Amino acid sequence: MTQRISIDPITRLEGHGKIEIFLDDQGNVANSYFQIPELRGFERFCVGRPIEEMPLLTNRICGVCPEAHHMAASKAADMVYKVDPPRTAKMLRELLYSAFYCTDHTTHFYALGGPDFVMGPDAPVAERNILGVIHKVGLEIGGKVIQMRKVGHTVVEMLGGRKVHPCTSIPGGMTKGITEEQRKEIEEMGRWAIDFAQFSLKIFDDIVLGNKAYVDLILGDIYTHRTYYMGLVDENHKVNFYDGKVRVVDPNGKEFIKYAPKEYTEHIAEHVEPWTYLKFPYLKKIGWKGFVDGEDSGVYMATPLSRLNASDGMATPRAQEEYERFYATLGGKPVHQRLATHWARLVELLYAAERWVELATDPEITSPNVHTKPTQIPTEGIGIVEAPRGTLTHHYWTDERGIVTKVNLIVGTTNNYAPIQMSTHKAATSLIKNGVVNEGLLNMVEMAFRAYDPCFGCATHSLPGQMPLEITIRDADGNPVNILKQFC
Amino acid sequence: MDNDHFEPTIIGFTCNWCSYRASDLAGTARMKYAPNVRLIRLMCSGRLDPTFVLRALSAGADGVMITGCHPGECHYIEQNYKALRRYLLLKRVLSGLGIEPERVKLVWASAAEGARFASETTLFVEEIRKLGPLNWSKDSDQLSVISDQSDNWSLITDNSSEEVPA
Amino acid sequence: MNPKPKFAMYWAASCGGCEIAVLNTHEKILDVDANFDIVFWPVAMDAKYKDVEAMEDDSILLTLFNGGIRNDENERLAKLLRRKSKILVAFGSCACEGCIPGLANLSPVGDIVYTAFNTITTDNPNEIYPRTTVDVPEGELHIPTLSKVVRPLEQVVDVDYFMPGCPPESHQIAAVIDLVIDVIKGKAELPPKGSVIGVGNSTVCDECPRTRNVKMVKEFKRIQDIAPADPTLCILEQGVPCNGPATRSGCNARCPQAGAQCIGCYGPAEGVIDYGARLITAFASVIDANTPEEIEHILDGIPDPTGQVYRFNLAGSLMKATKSAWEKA
Amino acid sequence: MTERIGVYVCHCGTNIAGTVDVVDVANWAAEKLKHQGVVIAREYKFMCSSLGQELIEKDIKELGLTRVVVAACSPHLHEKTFRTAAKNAGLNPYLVELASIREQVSWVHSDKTIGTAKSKAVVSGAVSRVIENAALEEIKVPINPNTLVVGGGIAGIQSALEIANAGFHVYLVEREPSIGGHMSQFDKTFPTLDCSACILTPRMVEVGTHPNITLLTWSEVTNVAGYVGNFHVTIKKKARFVNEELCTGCGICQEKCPKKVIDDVYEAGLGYRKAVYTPFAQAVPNFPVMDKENCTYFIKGTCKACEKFCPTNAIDFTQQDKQINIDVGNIILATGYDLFDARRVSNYGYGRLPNVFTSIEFERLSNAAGPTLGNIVLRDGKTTPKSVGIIHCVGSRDKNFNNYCSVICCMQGLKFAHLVHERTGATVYNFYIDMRTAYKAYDEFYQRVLEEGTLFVRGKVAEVTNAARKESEKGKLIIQVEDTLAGKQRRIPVDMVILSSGLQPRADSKEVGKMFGISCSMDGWFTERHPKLDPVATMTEGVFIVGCAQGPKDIPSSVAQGAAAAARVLDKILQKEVMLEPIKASINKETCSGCRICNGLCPFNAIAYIEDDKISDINPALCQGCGTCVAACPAGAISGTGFSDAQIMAQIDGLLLRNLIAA
Repeated sequence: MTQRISIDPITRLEGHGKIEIFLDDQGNVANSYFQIPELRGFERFCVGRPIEEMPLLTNRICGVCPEAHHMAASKAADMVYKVDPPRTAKMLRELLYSAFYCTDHTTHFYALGGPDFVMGPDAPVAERNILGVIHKVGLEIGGKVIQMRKVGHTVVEMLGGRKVHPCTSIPGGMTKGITEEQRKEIEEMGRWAIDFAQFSLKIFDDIVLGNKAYVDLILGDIYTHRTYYMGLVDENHKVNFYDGKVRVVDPNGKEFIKYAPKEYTEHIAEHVEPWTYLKFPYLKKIGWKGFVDGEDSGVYMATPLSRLNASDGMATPRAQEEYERFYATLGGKPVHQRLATHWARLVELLYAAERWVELATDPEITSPNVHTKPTQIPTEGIGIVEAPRGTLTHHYWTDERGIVTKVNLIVGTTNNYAPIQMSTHKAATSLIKNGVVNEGLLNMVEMAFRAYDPCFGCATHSLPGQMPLEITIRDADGNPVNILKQFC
Repeated sequence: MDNDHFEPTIIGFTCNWCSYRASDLAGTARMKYAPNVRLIRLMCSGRLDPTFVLRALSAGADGVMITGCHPGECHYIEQNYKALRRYLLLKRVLSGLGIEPERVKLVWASAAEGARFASETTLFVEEIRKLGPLNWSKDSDQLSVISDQSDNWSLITDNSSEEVPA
Repeated sequence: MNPKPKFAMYWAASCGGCEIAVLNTHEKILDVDANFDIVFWPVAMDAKYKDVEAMEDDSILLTLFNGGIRNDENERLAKLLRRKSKILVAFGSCACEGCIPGLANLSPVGDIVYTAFNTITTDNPNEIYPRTTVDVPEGELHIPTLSKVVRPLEQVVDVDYFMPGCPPESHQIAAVIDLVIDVIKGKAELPPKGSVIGVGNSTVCDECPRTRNVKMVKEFKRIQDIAPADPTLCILEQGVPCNGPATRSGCNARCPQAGAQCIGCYGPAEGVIDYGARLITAFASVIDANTPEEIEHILDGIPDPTGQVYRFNLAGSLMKATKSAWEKA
Repeated sequence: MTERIGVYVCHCGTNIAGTVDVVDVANWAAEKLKHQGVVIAREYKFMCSSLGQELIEKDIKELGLTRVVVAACSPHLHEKTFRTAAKNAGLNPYLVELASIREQVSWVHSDKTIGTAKSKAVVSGAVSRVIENAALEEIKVPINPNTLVVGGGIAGIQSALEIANAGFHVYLVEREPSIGGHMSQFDKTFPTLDCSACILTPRMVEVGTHPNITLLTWSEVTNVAGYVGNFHVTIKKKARFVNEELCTGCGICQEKCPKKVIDDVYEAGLGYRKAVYTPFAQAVPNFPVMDKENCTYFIKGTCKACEKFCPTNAIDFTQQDKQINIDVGNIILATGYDLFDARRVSNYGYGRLPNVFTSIEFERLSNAAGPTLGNIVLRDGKTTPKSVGIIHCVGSRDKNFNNYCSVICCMQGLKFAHLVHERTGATVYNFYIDMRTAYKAYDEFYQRVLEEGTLFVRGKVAEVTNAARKESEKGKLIIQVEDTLAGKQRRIPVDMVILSSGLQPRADSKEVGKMFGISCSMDGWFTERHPKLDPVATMTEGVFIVGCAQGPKDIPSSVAQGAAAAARVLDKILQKEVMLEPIKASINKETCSGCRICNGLCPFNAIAYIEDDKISDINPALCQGCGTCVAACPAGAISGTGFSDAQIMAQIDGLLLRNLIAA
């Protein structure tokens, strides 16, 4: 008689994803399933809409990272019209995007990842959230965090027209430029962001790296998967969020492939399971081998950690230093421990802030030349950017009027669906033995989970934000014998 | 349902100055025409708000007939042109909603054209009869019974495989 | 002192932008924390569904519900929160009128699933589609049922207030929070049930600084044809179909001020029955032609009329969905 | 509050009861529409009868009805009747709705089951609607007693004199230097053949001297603002270069003026006038005008002969156009017609073949005061024609030109035939499609001309040519025609051809119509309020149309209309104020966004944009209640009384019986 364990977000009844673990007769894990129970169907209803609306409609895939969709869709739309936006337009887009990165990484580190470390893994659940952090360390950090989100969103609004779901990026460039006054303001805020990023890394040093328990936690095998790593890199193989080629390194850190956006279909495919609404992307050249890691499995990861693994460094000085320190501390590339992602995220935060100032101080940033009028007959276009939660691919086909006829979207978190499934599976198997369920299970799963910063709002364009997690352990008759809950 | 035995329900909008008088004339002249159209008198076809058409269609009408003065003969000088512009855009939106644009028809009829009003009405009823019932209200009324949807779900997956575009 | 009133915020089929918008009120969050006992808010803290179920009916003073009703579970939770909440607010465009996900109502839900699992990168030779109940070697798995059409909250439960916007502007959210806090302190009255809150009482043009003249359009254009648009002249007069004239004010005409057309996320104006109808007459009224041929030619300049006028509002419109969406499934 | 509604179903004898089970309809309404507030539903033989009306009045009083639905005939017939009844019983008349189950049902359907069912739906629609009806009050507007008459032809003259004689002031505006219009160019008028000048001149003089008439010739209306009772009119008085105060009309200036000009207007190009001229001897006013284009002084800068010889120094070369603003309460348009340009029918050869004449040319030829002193001669100015062909329907009743019948051409053709016969004894042929001699003494005139020996050929002339085929045709105009009575082709050689050309709307009638806020038919004639029952009024309160501006007609009809319009105007003046239908649009200042989409929609200029408040506003007096702006407002900020969204939406639901589902 099989015993079933539902690791189930309280959102079971909200339709926000759940994990089913089946035990065999010995009470060991027979199998586990991580299910995504919703689908909004952007691939279907974007068809029939004008291409210039894609940056506006696909925004609504995810309110956490609409900027990523706005950019990917605009870049695809540029290609649809075979139009190359003026340099200033591209810089404005990347400037907007860098500011967004700062807020997003900040939100995740402090509101979602941070609490574990700041409050300590054993702190009462109800306090392990941004408010808890503020309550504990007071506005010293809280105020800074709020300030960071504020300046970031101020820039997003200045350039994108709105704080959430920007509207200014269109086929051929931007709808408007910026004035010198705005530029000054933006530069100032950027410099503040750099300080904030360094301050955040300092906190990480003090609280995490300074504490052996945490370091062991990070390096623990339970959070280790040897997979392929994906990330967008510039011509010097430095990390870039807005543009470049997609580079994939194998579990040994060797370059496996590097492709231009338009070649993505040769390299990526998506596996389907009937028990979930979300697909499992994998490396085509290797193929789908199931939920296993190693060189022979097509499973790859796309997160801040993977971006660092897939690159040869950061394009800005301070971030480069941190990059080097990162690998020095963790024993060289590639780093397979998922929890290191939190640190990698802060390195990216610093890079984003530096890039922000770089762009804000470019003499051409205030040029009024922000749009190139499309003249070619629209056909097909692909746009790829690095969303905070993974490589984001938008692909559109249009008729000669620029009306979308077909859509393909491979969204940030989706890239990590298989790894997440694997991590949770690994956590489960290592912690459930002979029917005995270790109390630490929840905590372990939760932390494995959160490292990916899974955003299922993106995923199937269905599930928003982070997922509160609840584990229900049922006896053979399916009656709950134990319920453990945690926000994750 | 067999369309020959289907009696369409149609809402007709008339202009107070021309088409409504045309229908009066048809009456006075005892001209016989299809009984399926129920008329609403407006002061001018320019008063026709697309909301009226959408309401009628969503509330059970199978078709909507809009009538007004001939171009150039509007009693308010030129308002029937505004009706025409609206009508043409409305039809485009309707076809986007999967509604045959033929279900909404604009007919010009002057106060003197009772015969035309009668024949156009009968003609339109036949056109709608061919199209069959719209059934919008029936469908949209029963929405939120969860069990229904579960049943529907199995259908969905079946349907979808049939719907492979060639 | 008596306990703080309870506050809940929940997302159904939404993108999370509403939550971000609330977080973007920045310090205001602390006011909420100070004045409310936040009992349920998945994005920001541990949320105990069982506790919600255990609560007495009407025991939550204020629930902000965002997201549309896409599946049976969304619907169940909508009904639960309605029961538990004294004041239920349809928060954001999805809950108010279906928003962009409501465009799904343009096709049968079966097509949506089919399309998603037959994309160019999908490896699906055996035509596998998700099913609500699946047998796996170890047992049976369940996922929720997608409903035939996306529905705004109001079509599922009784709603006290509507707060439109995709997402609602943070300054409007802050204002509403202040209001509710004042109400708690007895310093203010609640608006009449059914009111649209956190909005202006006119449409976007009212807040748009661009100059407007009598409008006569000989040719409709698309934003990439005129960008960068004349920053001082009405966008619609420049030929681009701007939804501003028919869209509820309250956002400070953000998009027009940013050189883009209004796409209508704040929904219809006070008392309007069908948003799309208002736009149909708005655009038709500015067409400068009298012959069917000329008019049709000008209309060709609006390549996606249905999407143009129902972009955010389809699920909340009179027709709600396309014919095929009703018939299939 | 829930309304108390009374429903009254009329048998109209058997008109309705024959095809509709009125009893069933009444019972159905009483039962099925109870939840909507129907407290009583009766059927009665003739609701419009005094007994029927009393029935309603009694119920309103005794049952305290707040709404009334009468299911009977078309509202155009008895809406007023029942509204008045309601008013008498103290209920606001606009809370009454008529459900037309006669014109809409019983008269157009035969099956009683269907008729009864449809009647129920129609009644249900009316009940749902009447609940949403609002109590309305008619709008009172004071009337300015002055009147503007535009056009000094016989119709305009008639209107002006009628009103002036009644003691009210009239401004008569005429584009040409003199009043008189086309009639002043004629020699004789059919059918009585009395001399046109003899009957017209006294009327012209009366106008010129009338204390209640301000005559503004050589002037044009340039702008009209305001509304019934309160029109503000701007008039351009073109410079005459003759001081009207000083001029005595002695005519010396014309005598002395060295510059001869072909007179295309009055003499139809057949005669000459001077650069300074009065169009004709009996002109009113008789001050001359200076024709700037041709005056030697204006061209060369020297001459001034007129100035030198003018005994009263009335010549004033410095005169400028003047703008005159007047306020009037009513406007009569008597702008007349243009003559169809015979050149367009090229196969009739006018302009190519010298001896083809137009009707107006012939009028001048035959006029004793004309260029030939009434001698009917060929272009050479001396030869008297021995044979003359008169072609009817030139440009009329012809798909290629005008579809309509120009009404006067037949009688005109006959008149010409008579004059030719009388003055030259020539053989006269009349070529006609149909002979139309309606009205008093017209056909008698036809008979007379027949007796005079004029030859009539029934058939549309194919061609007029000078290409002779045989000796007898040499030097003649040959008329090629199919004689449809004899059923054979004919070639008839004549010396002179007269084209009885038709009438058409003024070239600028569309613009003029727009300026005065009235519409034109597809042909271009001004549209009357009702073709039968209201022929001189228009859709715009206070603007009337008379004479040929409204459509082709002869002198008697024009005069009759002139008088009719005058009577309508006097009626308004004497009422001192008019009642306007309270069906109006209004803008909610709170919700108007000032998008200005409505601004371009109102042909009556009732919508104005207020820059300061950045919103639009509607002038209720100018609003004609068409409701176009109501339907157009994207913000739903414009509402319309009488036909509100709520009323129409409710009626839709009612007609579809959704109101029953709701119950």
